[in-house]
Amino acid sequence: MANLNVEIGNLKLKNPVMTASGTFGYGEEFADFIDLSRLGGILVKGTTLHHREGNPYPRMAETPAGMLNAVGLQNKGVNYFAETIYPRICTIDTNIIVNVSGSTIEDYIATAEKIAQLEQIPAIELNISCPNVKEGGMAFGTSCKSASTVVKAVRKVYPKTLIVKLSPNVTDIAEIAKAVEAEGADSVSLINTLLGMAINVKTRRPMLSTVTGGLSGACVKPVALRMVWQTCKAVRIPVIGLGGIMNAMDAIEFLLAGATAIQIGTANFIDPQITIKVIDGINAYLEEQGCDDIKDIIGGLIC
Amino acid sequence: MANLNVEIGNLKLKNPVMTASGTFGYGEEFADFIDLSRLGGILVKGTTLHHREGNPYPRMAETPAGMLNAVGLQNKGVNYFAETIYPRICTIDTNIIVNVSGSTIEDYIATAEKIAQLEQIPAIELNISCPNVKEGGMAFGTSCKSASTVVKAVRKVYPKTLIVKLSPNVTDIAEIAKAVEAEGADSVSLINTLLGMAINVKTRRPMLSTVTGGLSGACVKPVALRMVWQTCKAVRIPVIGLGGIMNAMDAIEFLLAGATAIQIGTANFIDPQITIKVIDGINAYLEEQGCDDIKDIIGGLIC
Amino acid sequence: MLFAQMKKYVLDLKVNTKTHLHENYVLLKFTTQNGEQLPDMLPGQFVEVRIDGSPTTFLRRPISINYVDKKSNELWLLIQLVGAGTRQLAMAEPGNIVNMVLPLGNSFTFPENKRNELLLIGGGVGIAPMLYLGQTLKNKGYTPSFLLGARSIRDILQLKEFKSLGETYITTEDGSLGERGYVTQHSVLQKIHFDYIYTCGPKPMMMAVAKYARNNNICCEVSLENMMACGIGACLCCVENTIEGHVCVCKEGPIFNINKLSWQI
Amino acid sequence: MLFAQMKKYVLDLKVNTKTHLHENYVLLKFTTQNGEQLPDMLPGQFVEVRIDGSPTTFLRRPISINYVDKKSNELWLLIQLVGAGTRQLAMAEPGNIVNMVLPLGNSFTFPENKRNELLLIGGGVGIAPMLYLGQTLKNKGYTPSFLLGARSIRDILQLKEFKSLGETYITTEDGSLGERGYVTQHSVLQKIHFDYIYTCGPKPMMMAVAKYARNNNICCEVSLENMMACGIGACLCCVENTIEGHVCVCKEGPIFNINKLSWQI
Ligand SMILES: Cc1cc2nc3c(=O)[nH]c(=O)nc-3n(C[C@H](O)[C@H](O)[C@H](O)COP(=O)(O)OP(=O)(O)OC[C@H]3O[C@@H](n4cnc5c(N)ncnc54)[C@H](O)[C@@H]3O)c2cc1C
Ligand SMILES: Cc1cc2nc3c(=O)[nH]c(=O)nc-3n(C[C@H](O)[C@H](O)[C@H](O)COP(=O)(O)OP(=O)(O)OC[C@H]3O[C@@H](n4cnc5c(N)ncnc54)[C@H](O)[C@@H]3O)c2cc1C
Ligand SMILES: Cc1cc2nc3c(=O)[nH]c(=O)nc-3n(C[C@H](O)[C@H](O)[C@H](O)COP(=O)(O)O)c2cc1C
Ligand SMILES: Cc1cc2nc3c(=O)[nH]c(=O)nc-3n(C[C@H](O)[C@H](O)[C@H](O)COP(=O)(O)O)c2cc1C
Ligand code: FES
Ligand code: FES
Repeated sequence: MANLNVEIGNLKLKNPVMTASGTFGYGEEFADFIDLSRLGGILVKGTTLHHREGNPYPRMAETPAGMLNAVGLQNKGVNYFAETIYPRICTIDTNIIVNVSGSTIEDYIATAEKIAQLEQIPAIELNISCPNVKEGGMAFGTSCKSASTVVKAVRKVYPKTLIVKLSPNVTDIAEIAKAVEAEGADSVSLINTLLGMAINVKTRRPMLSTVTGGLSGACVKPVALRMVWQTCKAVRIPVIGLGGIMNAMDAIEFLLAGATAIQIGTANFIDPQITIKVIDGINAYLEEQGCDDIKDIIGGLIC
Repeated sequence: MANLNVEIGNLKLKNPVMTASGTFGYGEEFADFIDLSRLGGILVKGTTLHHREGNPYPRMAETPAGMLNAVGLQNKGVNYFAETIYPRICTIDTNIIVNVSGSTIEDYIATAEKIAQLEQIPAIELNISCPNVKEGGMAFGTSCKSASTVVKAVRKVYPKTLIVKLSPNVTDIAEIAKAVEAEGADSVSLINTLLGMAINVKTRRPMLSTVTGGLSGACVKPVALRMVWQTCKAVRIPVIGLGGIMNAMDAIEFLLAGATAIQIGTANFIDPQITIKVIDGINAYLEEQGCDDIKDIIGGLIC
Repeated sequence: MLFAQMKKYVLDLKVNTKTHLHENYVLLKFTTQNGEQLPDMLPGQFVEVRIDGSPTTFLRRPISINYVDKKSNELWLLIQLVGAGTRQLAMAEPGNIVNMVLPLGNSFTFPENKRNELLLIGGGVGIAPMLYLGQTLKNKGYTPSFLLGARSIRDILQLKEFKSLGETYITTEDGSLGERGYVTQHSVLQKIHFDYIYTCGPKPMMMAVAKYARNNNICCEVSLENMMACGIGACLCCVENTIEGHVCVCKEGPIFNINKLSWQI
Repeated sequence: MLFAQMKKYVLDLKVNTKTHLHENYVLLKFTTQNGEQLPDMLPGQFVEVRIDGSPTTFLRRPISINYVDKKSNELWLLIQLVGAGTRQLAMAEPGNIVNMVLPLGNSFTFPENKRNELLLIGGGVGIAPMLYLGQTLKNKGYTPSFLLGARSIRDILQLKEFKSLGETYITTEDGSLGERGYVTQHSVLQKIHFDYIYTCGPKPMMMAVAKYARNNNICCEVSLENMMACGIGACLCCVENTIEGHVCVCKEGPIFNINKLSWQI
């Protein structure tokens, strides 16, 4: 068994495999299928200051090797999370990280402050890239200036590990990564969903109630991997790679490109046990390649 | 048989189905498979002022529901095109449109001027979005300012229909479309390829000699469709939609989103007769829907 | 509404038999590979099937539990061929392995009074969950009746099985079997006062049934469909608007009491 | 090098027979659906096969023409199972339809002098085009010899067919058949002076053969592989570096005279 430990800021992961926010519920939903304590971390659902009903139905459409979603940050708000969900999940022996979303800087700050008080939550992932809500944060993630502003504000009130989740719907993602690094982010995670769309030609209506939605799944992997590679070259903080990881080989591509850890999203829907298979697959690859430490392959792309 | 005629500037197309540059050679390669004169138009290979060898091998990798390419504008230069290829293809009874690429504004101007002299070429498609060449134009396509500059310069020397092909690797494609519209472009076509990457985990090397390359095929359709829809709302000139069109229903989605015409690229590799099937499929759809003119569905999305 | 907190499994099940009931419907009977007992499943629950070999099918497909035969240790799925995924699934042959996540969702609830008159209304492929529900009700000592609706006689499926479980009424749109018309027009609704109605079928049909039930003060549960990605309440893609806000059809449903829904009926 | 300007077709061919030559190799024999004559094809040409039913296979797969049996109107493809695409193709059963674009690429050229000593060297699945080439040469009045190389006796395929066409020499890496070692180490190369060598196989093998040929002033043609998207010269994805610059393996190849290549040998 190779050493799979990695670090993201002060965060210690037993292995680089985490689950992506919005695709793994609060972890509990998968407890019947896998031993959650084997995961490097669980990114729980996007959490906002106040309760949100999310977008109207329909919220999902299948696309070639992927899917569009327009959930729109449905959640019961940070207080409900802290009071009802947190006590239930805080005993899971892995890193539980809260994905924090907002429509205003004040929202982000207030939510982050609340989460900071939860002892068993070692990190937040600041979602400045949700494409499914009018003021859902994507606007923050599409310019260096607004990304800096929100990260700076949250950094002041949030002392633990601060991960910033970047939007791929930009001309130069590495620039934005540099901007948030400069404001004290401990890590960046990328990519959130690509903005996409689908039409039902019979009804001539959009497949999603919001017309456009977020594209995820295997189809986005080439774009995600490219962005992770570009970002890893641009920043010194650890990068968490995600987008279209469907199996261990996909995960290894992200690690070779320089990601310190990875997240698995849509693949959980197709195989609820995929996270464990990816952990085992990474280990098998390391043994095959004669490596005894995951760090031997992180950033190991030869080019 | 419904009326399928559409117009792009002064260009009259017998139907909205064209082939995408770089995926259909000079048309001749497909003459054994289909009647080329049935096409609305043929966009020939990216043509530059001087001969280009393109990128080293390997230039292609398969991805989920798509492919990456890094051809890098291999072509024999505009003079060779004018002297050797043009005479061979100018008799095909369809619109032959040259995709013009360059690394400098001067290159674009010189190439456009040469093509302007070829009587049977009614239009050019200005490629300011090739991701596979260091100075291959993508830089021009990623900011409003540089896009305006090159379009303005070419507009001065090119009196016929000027189509500008936009890059999807930007934060706001509609802004760029508006900028080139303001400089006198007759139409915009989108999308060119998304910048992507793939790694061979066994060798730990990139799958492409250039590390990153252009993603095309079914996987990009949701992103392409979204960008076409956004652009159609932003400009008044006709929009040509492409990216991942694999069948008639895909094409109709683009038309409903507002595209006046569409192009088929990667799908030609999988089915060399796909263009004809798409034309027939659009016609069948119109009949099913009780429309006798393609214009009844262009922009017909209900939302 | 009972929220079934049952353990879920990812299982590779083997096709035992396949029957083409009709060119558009296939009945697949599955069993475990090594003779282990199938997990407990409740009527109204569904499974998420992985479709291998269909290039255009990315996500799993939700399919209702049509029947669980405890004796032969079989799970039955009744599949209507609508798109690439269901067509590919229908190509499975005896011996083939199909991967499923199961059992998912809540289930139908049962009245306290075993003497209640119960009507199970199925339309089209919506009859699927009614068979297992009918059998379960009968096992528990209830007396279910069935009302099946379809376009024509050819689309009335598993009639023999339904008849063996209780009185079975039929409507077809073309009158080729039973009474002509829609289920809500069947004369039995005038003759018998039902205390409970369970229904599954096309949404317009279920809405008509729900309206009838509401107008006649009948307790009514419907089985809803929705576009699903995860099937286990993790992604929040499959919401229905209820009086309690957006809830997931895959987890808090697919069975809903009509009083909970915000349907305009 | 002859550039074959032959008409190309998109055809739905029917699997006539399938033979598992070995767990990793399948021989598929195809014919037309309605008895029409197969188009003319030349040795060295290939087909682009569409793979249906493999979710991970997006593009067609290039496969050499192994043999064309004019009498039975059959096209043979010899397939090595390497990834999802070839594995899916190998699951085709007699009667199944497979879509192909053919014939593609140029072909091997023939020496003027029919008395020339010709050696056809195939390594692994690279023997595939050698069978049709051997038959064609024999039909034209040449006397081809064959040198087949593989890891072990199990990997030597279609030996009977080769033997029926000419003298056949063998090397295996483990010595389980023929001489132990690589093809370029076979003793026949010391004994007979060949005028022409045709070769197809793994690149290191072809480079070794090319080097031997160059050192001994033997005319040599190799069949190259490359990642292909279109297979018809339209996309420029499949280039090989030659003394004339980048040329497409799918159109100006796959057969190249070694003097045209810029191999460092
Ligand atoms: C709880 C539940 C139980 C069901 N039970 C049955 C059953 O017992 N028998 C049966 O034949 N069908 C059942 N369905 C419907 C079945 O899931 C769809 O017919 C199937 O997903 C279509 O897939 P396809 O690939 O064949 O068609 P596609 O071409 O993918 O789609 C055809 C239509 O099917 C629907 N659909 C597609 N994907 C999904 C999805 N992931 N979730 C929900 N709907 C989708 C859409 O309305 C779409 O327009 C059930 C659906 C749900 C939600
Ligand atoms: C001109 C030519 C003739 C060939 N003749 C034969 C033959 O007669 N029999 C035979 O078994 N194989 C032949 N091959 C090789 C065959 O094309 C590959 O083995 C096949 O494409 C692999 O597909 P896959 O999906 O099974 O594997 P994948 O998992 O997709 O890939 C495995 C490896 O196959 C290669 N490959 C994949 N896709 C392509 C592609 N589109 N073009 C070229 N190479 C690719 C790559 O090196 C890749 O690493 C030939 C290739 C070429 C170019
Ligand atoms: C249904 C769904 C809901 C999502 N919700 C969130 C969310 O609340 N917050 C967030 O940052 N990302 C969210 N995402 C994005 C994922 O976390 C991830 O960035 C994206 O799906 C790409 O990874 P994948 O291809 O592995 O799924 C969601 C994705 C899906 C599919
Ligand atoms: C092999 C290949 C070569 C291409 N070459 C060019 C080119 O020379 N000029 C250009 O503007 N676009 C080029 N493109 C982009 C296509 O024209 C098209 O914009 C893109 O592939 C998206 O469409 P599709 O998904 O239908 O292929 C190329 C694409 C491919 C796959
Ligand atoms: S399908 Fe994911 S929550 Fe219902
Ligand atoms: S594969 Fe397209 S040019 Fe050779």
